[in-house]
Amino acid sequence: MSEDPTSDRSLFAAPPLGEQERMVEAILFASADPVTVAELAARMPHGADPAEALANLRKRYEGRGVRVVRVGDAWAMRTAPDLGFLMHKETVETRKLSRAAIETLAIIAYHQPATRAEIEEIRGVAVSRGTVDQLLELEWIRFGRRRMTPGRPVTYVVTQGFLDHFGLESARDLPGLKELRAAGLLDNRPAPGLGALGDDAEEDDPETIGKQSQLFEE
Amino acid sequence: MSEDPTSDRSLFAAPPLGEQERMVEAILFASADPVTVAELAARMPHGADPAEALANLRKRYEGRGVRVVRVGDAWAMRTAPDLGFLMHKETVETRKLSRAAIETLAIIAYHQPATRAEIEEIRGVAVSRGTVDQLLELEWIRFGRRRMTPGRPVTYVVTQGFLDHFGLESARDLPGLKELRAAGLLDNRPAPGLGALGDDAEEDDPETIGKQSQLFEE
Amino acid sequence: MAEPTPFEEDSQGIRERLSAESLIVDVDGFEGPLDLLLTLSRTQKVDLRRVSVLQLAEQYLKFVSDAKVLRIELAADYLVMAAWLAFLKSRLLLPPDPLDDGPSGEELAAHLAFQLERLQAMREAAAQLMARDQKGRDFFVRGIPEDMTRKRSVRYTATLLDLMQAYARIRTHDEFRPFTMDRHHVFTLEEALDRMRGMIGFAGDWTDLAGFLPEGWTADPVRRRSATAATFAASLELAKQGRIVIRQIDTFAAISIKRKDP
Repeated sequence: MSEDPTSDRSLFAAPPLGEQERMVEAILFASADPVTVAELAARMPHGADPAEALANLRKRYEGRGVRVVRVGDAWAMRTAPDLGFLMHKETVETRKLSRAAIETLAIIAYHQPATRAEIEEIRGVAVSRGTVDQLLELEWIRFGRRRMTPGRPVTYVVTQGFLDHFGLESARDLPGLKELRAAGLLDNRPAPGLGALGDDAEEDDPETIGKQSQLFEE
Repeated sequence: MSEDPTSDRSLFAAPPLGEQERMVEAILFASADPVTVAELAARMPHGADPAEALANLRKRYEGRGVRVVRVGDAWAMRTAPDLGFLMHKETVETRKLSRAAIETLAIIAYHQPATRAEIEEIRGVAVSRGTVDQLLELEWIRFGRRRMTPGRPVTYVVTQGFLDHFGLESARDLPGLKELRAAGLLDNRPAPGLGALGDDAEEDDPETIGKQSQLFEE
Repeated sequence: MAEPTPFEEDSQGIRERLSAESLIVDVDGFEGPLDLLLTLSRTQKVDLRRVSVLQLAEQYLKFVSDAKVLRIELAADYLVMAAWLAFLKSRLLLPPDPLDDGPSGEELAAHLAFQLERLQAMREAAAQLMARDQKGRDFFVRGIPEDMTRKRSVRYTATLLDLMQAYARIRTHDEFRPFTMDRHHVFTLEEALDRMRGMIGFAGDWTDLAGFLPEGWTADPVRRRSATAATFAASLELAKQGRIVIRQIDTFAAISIKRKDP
């Protein structure tokens, strides 16, 4: 690898052709749009010959998994068409979870195991079936043990897939309210009358089921 | 060039190694984010050995304008750093980090998993609101396991995004890490006889030590 | 130049003021006592492990007392450190007390030197880190991540930050939230009005307002508070409408109402 394609030498002579080829390669790789020869020339050191470097680069990539292709009067690098079957996964469209879903998920994560009634109690609005279904389908939540209370409601808990996605080692590693506040995520003080729901009760410990159920039974 | 590396043949045998190398090349090339070996294996035909193909590919790109780099347990293609001067067009203006944020990042990287108290102990000042938040938002740090010490404090660790951004293969490759460790500067040394200056509680927690070495050995 | 001018005193005053201000700026520039100590230790120009902690303590104490003379507000942690260094200094200077099993002055000094060295090391590590080639500045990712097929599947994502913000939002109720949620704890003004309209017809004599509280709302203090407030507000509304009169005999005494006869 040539370490120094830089200024002082380029004042006097164009960089060697191999170096120019590297430059064209890097520019085509990183550009968001196809690049014309004129643009290449403008970006490369004075005296460079991008057309020749391009031709060499193109030859170098012949038969590789990536090719140098012409797009109109510009150039770009593309994966070889016969490998398109590998790219299916690249086209998944990512969408943000709806607010209802993320809130429901957050409540389950912090209060698991949580029943639908508890989620509704905390959010203050009904939880639609679709929201829970979506989270189940994403495999971020699953059914937990039934509650031993009248009606024996189903509970929800978060899954390993949830922990993986959010980069957590366990649900207990979720920051508590105090930490959320310290991180600047939480500016407002709890609404008055929420004393029972305030910091101390659930701080740091989604495990204290005793305290939690108390919270919901009030 | 083999024209058909697809399904029917792959039912019987893995594609030839050269073909596997093309596939890895195409997948890494097409993705802006690092791809793990497991993901490569999942996308390539059955029986393929992405690890070997990766090693060959990496060699092939040595000294080119684009390189195959390792990011934690994943791989990516990136332009050669010595050609950065050609890329004015692609340069992303990053928010300038405060000195506090940079130091906090370094402390987390070199001491991970690190608690807020440890960061404050090393810097000698409180970690301001927003500093940690900023690093979380950049996705350079994430929450690690809670410390099994009184208060069960949250810990922070660096992410794959951090490694990717700073071109590190793993957290072991942090500059000067070995020297700092040899000099004992990464030890959590308690203040003699004084609880006030140090948070000694977790000092001898075998779990902590285990985790830390695990982290650097991965 | 040597010629005295009538402004001499003034310019000296300005100089003093400037020097005082520059010190203020200096204090602001330090990120806490350790940072200040680290800066002071640099003037000794030796290996941090061999830094004279005694000398350092003296410099720090002098700095802090100078700062106080200049009436600079010093943060508490600077003063805490000053007190600790004064203690350390006494330990270093006095012969060790054989009866005291606390840490020796040398041990404390060694730890301080360690803290300074560690902070210095982290600063250097941070600088080395930031000096590395960085993504988006020195090396670059693929400019056109490829989209080769029309087959599209939707993947839902959310970040940990989204999750935590959502939870924080719910728990702080910092946005509009339907009131219905707390209805079993909150007795509304409308409910109180409805209730009282039906009852005031019977209140020909002074009746304690507490008597109008609905059943089941008197035991639990939270519920009683809400019901009392709503009932009182409703009584004000009814008084305004000219349907009742209100009376309170003394401060904090019970409030009574009576139907206003036409």
